[in-house]
Amino acid sequence: MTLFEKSVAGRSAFSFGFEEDRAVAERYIPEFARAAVKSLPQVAELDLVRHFTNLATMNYSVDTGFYPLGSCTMKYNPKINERMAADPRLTARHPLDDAAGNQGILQMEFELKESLQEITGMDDFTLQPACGAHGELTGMLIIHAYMRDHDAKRTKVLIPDSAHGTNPASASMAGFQVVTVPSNERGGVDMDALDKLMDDTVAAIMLTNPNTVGLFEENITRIAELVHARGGLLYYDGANLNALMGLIRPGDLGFDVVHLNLHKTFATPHGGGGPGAAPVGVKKFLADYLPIPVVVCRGGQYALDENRPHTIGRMSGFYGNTAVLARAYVYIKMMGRDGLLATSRAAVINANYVKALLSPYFPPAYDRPVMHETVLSAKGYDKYGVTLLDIAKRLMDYGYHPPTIYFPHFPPYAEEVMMVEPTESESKETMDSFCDALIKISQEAKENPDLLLSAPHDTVVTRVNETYAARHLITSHRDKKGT
Amino acid sequence: MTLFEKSVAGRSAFSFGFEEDRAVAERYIPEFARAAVKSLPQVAELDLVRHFTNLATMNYSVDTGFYPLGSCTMKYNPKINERMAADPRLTARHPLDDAAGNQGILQMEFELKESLQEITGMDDFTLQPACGAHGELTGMLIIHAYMRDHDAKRTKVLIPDSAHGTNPASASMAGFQVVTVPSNERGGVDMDALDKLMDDTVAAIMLTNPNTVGLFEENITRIAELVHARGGLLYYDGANLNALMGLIRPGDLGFDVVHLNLHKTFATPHGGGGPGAAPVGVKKFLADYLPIPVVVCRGGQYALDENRPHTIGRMSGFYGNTAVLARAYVYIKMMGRDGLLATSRAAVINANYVKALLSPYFPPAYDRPVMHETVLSAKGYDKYGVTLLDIAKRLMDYGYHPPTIYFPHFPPYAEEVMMVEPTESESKETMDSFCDALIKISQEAKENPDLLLSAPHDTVVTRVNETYAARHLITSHRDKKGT
Amino acid sequence: MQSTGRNRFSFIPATGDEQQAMLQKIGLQFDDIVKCFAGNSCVEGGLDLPDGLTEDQMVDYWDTMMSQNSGPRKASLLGAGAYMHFIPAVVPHLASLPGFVTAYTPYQPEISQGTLQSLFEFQSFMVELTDMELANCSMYDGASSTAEAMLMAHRVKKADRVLVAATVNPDYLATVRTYLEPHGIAVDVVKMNGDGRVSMEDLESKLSVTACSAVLVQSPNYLGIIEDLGAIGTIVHRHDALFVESFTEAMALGLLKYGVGTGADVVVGDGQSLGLSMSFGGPHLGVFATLKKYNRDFPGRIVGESIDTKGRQAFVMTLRAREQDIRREKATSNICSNHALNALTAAVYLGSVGESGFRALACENVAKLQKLVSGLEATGHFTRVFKQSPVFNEAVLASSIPPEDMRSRLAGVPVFPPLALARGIAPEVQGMPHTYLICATEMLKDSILKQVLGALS
Amino acid sequence: MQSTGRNRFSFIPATGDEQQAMLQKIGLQFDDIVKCFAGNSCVEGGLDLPDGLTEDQMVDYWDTMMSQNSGPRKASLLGAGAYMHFIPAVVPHLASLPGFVTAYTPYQPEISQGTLQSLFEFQSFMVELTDMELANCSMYDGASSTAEAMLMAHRVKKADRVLVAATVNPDYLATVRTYLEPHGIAVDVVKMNGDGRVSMEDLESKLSVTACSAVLVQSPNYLGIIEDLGAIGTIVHRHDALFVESFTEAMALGLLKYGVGTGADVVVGDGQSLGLSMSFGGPHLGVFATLKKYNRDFPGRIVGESIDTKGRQAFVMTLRAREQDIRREKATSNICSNHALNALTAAVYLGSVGESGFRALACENVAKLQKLVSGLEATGHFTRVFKQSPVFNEAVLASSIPPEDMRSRLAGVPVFPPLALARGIAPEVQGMPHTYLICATEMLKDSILKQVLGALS
Repeated sequence: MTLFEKSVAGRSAFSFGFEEDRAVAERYIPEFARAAVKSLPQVAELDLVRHFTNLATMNYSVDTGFYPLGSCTMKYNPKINERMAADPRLTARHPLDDAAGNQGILQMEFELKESLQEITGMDDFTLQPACGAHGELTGMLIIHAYMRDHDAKRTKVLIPDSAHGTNPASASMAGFQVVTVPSNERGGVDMDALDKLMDDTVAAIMLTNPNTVGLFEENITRIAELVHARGGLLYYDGANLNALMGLIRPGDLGFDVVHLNLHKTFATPHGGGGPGAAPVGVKKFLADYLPIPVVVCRGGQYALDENRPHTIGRMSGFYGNTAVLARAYVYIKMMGRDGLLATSRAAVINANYVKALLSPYFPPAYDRPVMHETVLSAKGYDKYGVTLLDIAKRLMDYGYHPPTIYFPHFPPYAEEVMMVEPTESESKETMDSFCDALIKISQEAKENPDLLLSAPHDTVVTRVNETYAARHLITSHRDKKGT
Repeated sequence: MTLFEKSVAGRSAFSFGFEEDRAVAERYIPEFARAAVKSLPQVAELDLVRHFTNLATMNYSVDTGFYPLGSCTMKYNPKINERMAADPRLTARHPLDDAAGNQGILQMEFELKESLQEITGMDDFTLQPACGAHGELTGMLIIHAYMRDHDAKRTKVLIPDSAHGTNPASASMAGFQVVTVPSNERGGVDMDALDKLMDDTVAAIMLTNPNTVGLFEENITRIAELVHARGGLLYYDGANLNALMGLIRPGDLGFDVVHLNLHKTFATPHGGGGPGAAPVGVKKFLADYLPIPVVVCRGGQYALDENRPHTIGRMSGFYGNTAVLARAYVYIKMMGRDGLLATSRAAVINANYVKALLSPYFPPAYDRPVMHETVLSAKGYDKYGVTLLDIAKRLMDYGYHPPTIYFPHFPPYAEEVMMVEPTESESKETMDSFCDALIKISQEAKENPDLLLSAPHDTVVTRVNETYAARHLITSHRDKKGT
Repeated sequence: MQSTGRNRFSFIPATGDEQQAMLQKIGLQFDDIVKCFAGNSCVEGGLDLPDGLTEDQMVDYWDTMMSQNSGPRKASLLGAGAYMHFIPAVVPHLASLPGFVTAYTPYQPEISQGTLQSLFEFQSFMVELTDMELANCSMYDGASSTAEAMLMAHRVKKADRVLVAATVNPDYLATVRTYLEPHGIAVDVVKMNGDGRVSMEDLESKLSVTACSAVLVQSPNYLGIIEDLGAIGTIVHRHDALFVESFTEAMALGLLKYGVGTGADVVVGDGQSLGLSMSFGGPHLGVFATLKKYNRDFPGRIVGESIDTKGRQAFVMTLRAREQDIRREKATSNICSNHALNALTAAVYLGSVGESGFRALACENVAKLQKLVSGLEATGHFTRVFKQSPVFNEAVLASSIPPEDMRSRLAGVPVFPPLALARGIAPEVQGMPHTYLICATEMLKDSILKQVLGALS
Repeated sequence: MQSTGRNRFSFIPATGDEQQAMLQKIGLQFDDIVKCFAGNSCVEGGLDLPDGLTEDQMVDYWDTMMSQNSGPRKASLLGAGAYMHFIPAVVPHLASLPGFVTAYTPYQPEISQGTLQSLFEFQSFMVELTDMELANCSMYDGASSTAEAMLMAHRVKKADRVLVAATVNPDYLATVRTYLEPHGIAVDVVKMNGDGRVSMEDLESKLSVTACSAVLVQSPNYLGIIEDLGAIGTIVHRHDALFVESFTEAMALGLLKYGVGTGADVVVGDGQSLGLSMSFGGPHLGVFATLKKYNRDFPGRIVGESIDTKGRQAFVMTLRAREQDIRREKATSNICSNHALNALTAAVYLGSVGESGFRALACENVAKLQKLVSGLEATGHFTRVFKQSPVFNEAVLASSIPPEDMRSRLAGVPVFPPLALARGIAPEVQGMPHTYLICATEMLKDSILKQVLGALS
């Protein structure tokens, strides 16, 4: 039951020291005042608390269980980050107040920028983008602006078929024409295809590395040389940076632009779908194009620099998701140089361990060591009449969130693959139990496929009818009322 | 699985900027240092978070559901109270620091004391007792000390048979001999019995009013006159004050000592069994006996007065549960005069409403209007082979905490009674649904008693074997290990 | 390659022994795994970052750093896109429950009903408040959702030109330009009238030149003034463009008309005022509401009501075919993660203040600004510009006090000083060369107002 | 009798209409119900209390009031029963989950496993740390649990006399006296030696006079000094009394010997140091641990492991027959509500710092005090009293600086000044007439220590 349906006229969960002053609207806003919004719910404070507290318990979450979501990096969100980010000296600051009054926040942002530069090997950063896709758009707009100034005929962007959907969408939104590059039989970029496609109309190639199958791009050096030699730029999608910290830096590999998902690699919470934050780093020759403002330090004073004539402009109203940046900042400060390396090391070991445990039941497409995640196939199970979706849903009954399924989309992964990413946060016992559950389910598939087909059983709702939702399109209380 | 069983050697959920300095113990504490405590659990931070977050979801709580617990007053705990009580200007203050540095806290305590005086009609208060039973002990010690000084032969205390068990236990702990006063057929004190028992060896009578059946003591004025006339004092157990605020004041009724359960009437959270707080109020002639220190205001400065020669002494190390007092203070400030009256009004209406709905199925022992709670009988259900316990357990399957059952113990309530207290926090819908559930269960009792006998079914564990627990007496991890 | 980071043990459960055991199961050493990928390109000598801090060290470091910010403020004369409102304790309490905070995007509806239902409720609130038919479950902030609205209009209407009122928040305008620039869509600005509102004449005339995909108007506009959206909507529709209504101050939704009744095709804005702290500008909350006829065109995610296999009410993300993970470069937007937790927060806030509270708050904001303006005018150092135009909780005042003075005079008052407007935004009033955009909300209690007026007299 | 309180609607859901409907169902008017009980004794004119404050007004009022306290402190030289330690963020986060905070006492185990299991874990921690066999699931604080221990000893041994070391915290002693006084139990004090520890000779001699139920010794004692519990235990048992070991500083449990190995019958103390804030003295946490042979005698509640009807592990309150709700005046104590949430907090804290962390913290406390004492002695204004006696994190220093000076010198340093001891508690050291009980914990970082020493040089 929604909050709207729990409404009883006359109730209220909050009172202010004033009542509605009807005369105000009549006196000051004679003709523009709307009628009262009669349809907002009216509930007492306890009703409100119970409503949302019970909703919260209906969610799976990192704090209650394991999310083996490939490419999503659902790691632990340290509680100290939340405490720091709730500091009123940050939350209660107005973004347009004098820089002199915000030196603490600006210092934090500047130090974060410097850390990200060091971690990625890039020369400058904007902290403004609100999430990964926003970061991609920012990065692609920078490349677009650069090419407009230097080589305007470059209007295409190359994107591997293994890429996350945001890559082509972002490139397209930045005004580029998207050209898909096929993968080779080892899961990397097909070099011959690249050679053919990489001409003087191509502005850049967008790569995720390790790619979305958890494999490092073996030919990255050759790709970088080829693209650069033919006048293109390299864009690095940082979705999978969790595997690389302290090991490899995208900047050193030849990437010109990177975006990072702070809510993946740097432990800020996902919040059921944001807010995230996705700083974008660039090599020096692109720094002038960064969106304004940019945090700078001049003579020991921190400031927001808006005077950047080549800037692509603004990506949002203010300077980015400061409270999210703060969490990532605290995480990086606490991990330090060795901690970040230990993180990637543990993430890689964990992924290979899960792969080793599950391979006999769900074979990997390529038998190579993976980095921070592994793609496994459930193709053989169709003979029992069950799909990967059924296996995934059944995992919920065992208390696990399913892995990422049916992604990536390219051959040989086009069907029935799951992508498992344990992250460094998970203990050996958790991984062991999770793998045990999957192995048990693989048995159940043979012996009692109905158990999978009707799964999940132990959740607050069973499988939800997506067609019904699309057909009826009830997306608000007003739709329900039919008014 | 307990945290101890989740331990893996070498893990840690927290690091300090120092390691164990073994030399320290050897150098400064050569002979008194124990061996390392090898058996504490070692877990990572995420393991710790998941462990306790999942435990929290295994609890029923006010924020997730309705607690119709008679006599316990499980009302809503406003979130603003928690915010105020978490203020570091309170939580981080050392109790022994100069009063000059604690004027804010002392002002809060002084204002709370004044409010409680006004609400109860008493002349002075101590805020020190840590919970109801501690308050009772404090109050009885005050009476004990007073009688020692004035009439030392008075060594008995009269307590109605309907009283909560803490009353006799506290009186006994305060050095009194307990004499039980029977109830009359209307649920009140048997006046004839009282007349017989009230002699010059009796120091006081302890009363809860409204009493534990939710009934107001009709003869309270006569009782007060009788007890006072024969040299005794009246003690008021404030467990049920929630019914009376703004309506009746125990001080006006003739009570000499009262204790209040701030975690009942004044909305501080129960915390799964404390901490609570139970200020004790007295009439002027007993004020010198209050435990030290007492918060006072002299010349606009707040202070803790320890110089009180007649004091019973100290009831605890410092001054009481300040952070709990703060929550009650905020509650009283926000409710104000009219809000407190509205609270008792709503509590009384709600209890009578529930009584009206349930009476046809679970008859009340006396058909009188009740105050804030109602006692109902499930006696007739034994013919279906089910007990009140079974009905109570079955309520859990409907999503409700059972009411208080098998209490009070005195006839005609000796068996199969439940005490329902909705409090003012609950909405009409919640009460309606709860009563519907009980009515459905009364049907189930007839049609399918096994459903009740095996209840609850939908909880994380089914009925727990109390005999097993008492026989095996495993009360720590060490017992489990058998070491 | 042995790690020694002090904190690794808090956030990384695996001990050295366990990692050895796992590597044994894998059948490789860690260096072998790395070599498979990285060859010899490992970061030479490790990252040049300091050692990790322990939690207690972190708290000290943070505390020292944050104490460099100026002290706490009880109210703000500064608005211009970020507003200081009272946040009931219940709002952060509920919005910080771990089940909400640490959950993933609700792709698996069976174990995500908490997020899904709360987003459905957020959408319901937005539909009611904007008076539109369909609201998505959030965008990043007001500026970027405004930009997305213009892109949507372009997808629908295809004309490579849009009009933006000169009275729109300049940072919103800048964001719109950034988003539209690579598509070659011209952004023309419609002039402001002497009353601080968009010029109907200029709008009519600019619409008549060539086709436009959209007209963007903000109300209250950057100068705090309420635009006549209904009248503008009529003109826009006459010229077959989409009418995009934008707002920076969501509190205005409680009192002003938006949406269907004023001819809007899209209503976009920033929801920060709905229970979110300003947080130095983010994360805020993008609101995006539109008409059902655009249900294949709008950006962002949306939750729909459905049923499970047992016929029980259940919520699920719907209209997914528009999205990037399915349509890739042909998606309606690249948006993936949005600001779900902030949408939840807004839903809790609106549930808390309720129908009458939200209306009362809106009225109080209007009244507080009027009180502030009268008080300032009474000092003789201020006079309202655009005197005849209705305002919500912000207004432009001319003043004899220069910005540096303004700041120093208010130094002892716990308020953020008002925004000094650049020359040219508002007409100069004789004898008062400085102009300020001044904001008042319910936070400006009488005691603080008195201090403000005292400092500026 | 119509209520008009502004806030009633937030915390009281029923509207006037609903209450009318309910009264109709009841068949009475509210005034009729009240008359049934109260007759005409209703409070004339209502309570003399101010009108209720709204939440925003409350926040302002609170803020003004609390700003009368002095500023934040980063460390404390003040101990004496309340200690300032670092609290990891995870501790309050978990301990404030609504499932713990707003739950009732776990009488219904099927829906209270969260509280029950966490209390079982708390008991397990206490058993390990005190090295005893049985720990209850909390008392109120150190002083009252110490008093309850003495009452228990009296129940067991029946002798109407107990001995308390002169070195016990005077507030604990006062509490013991309050609890024992009505029972006519004599409380005799055992003298202190010149080394600041309890006198074995006086103990032996006082035990020899008449039978005693218990001997109470605290370690570290009020002067911060570690008592020789093992040696005392031997003496106590020779005279057939119960040996009650008490502590005020739970951090010492990580490094010092208590319990079975030192002959304890009961170990009691205050657990505030285990992740709880000082909160101006409460709520703290009473620890009570004893031997299994007293399992019918000890006060307070205890959780045991059991099984449910399906044989699954389940926890439940056990040994309930001792308690007040069953035995009434014959109960082992009147204790009902205890400090369950604080016991949970302590369990989270100990789970967080872990085995090695807790030990390291204890060592750091010892080391920090030594560093502080050396530093103070080096100023020439301080000298340690009881130099030869081992201390944990508190020590007595004689000083030439009078208390008023001490306070004013430290005014600019963010620490609580040390406790000035009353004359006679410690011997005077020539030329240094003032004595202080000075505490150092891990919070006294080097930078603050430097400031302290600078201010006192």
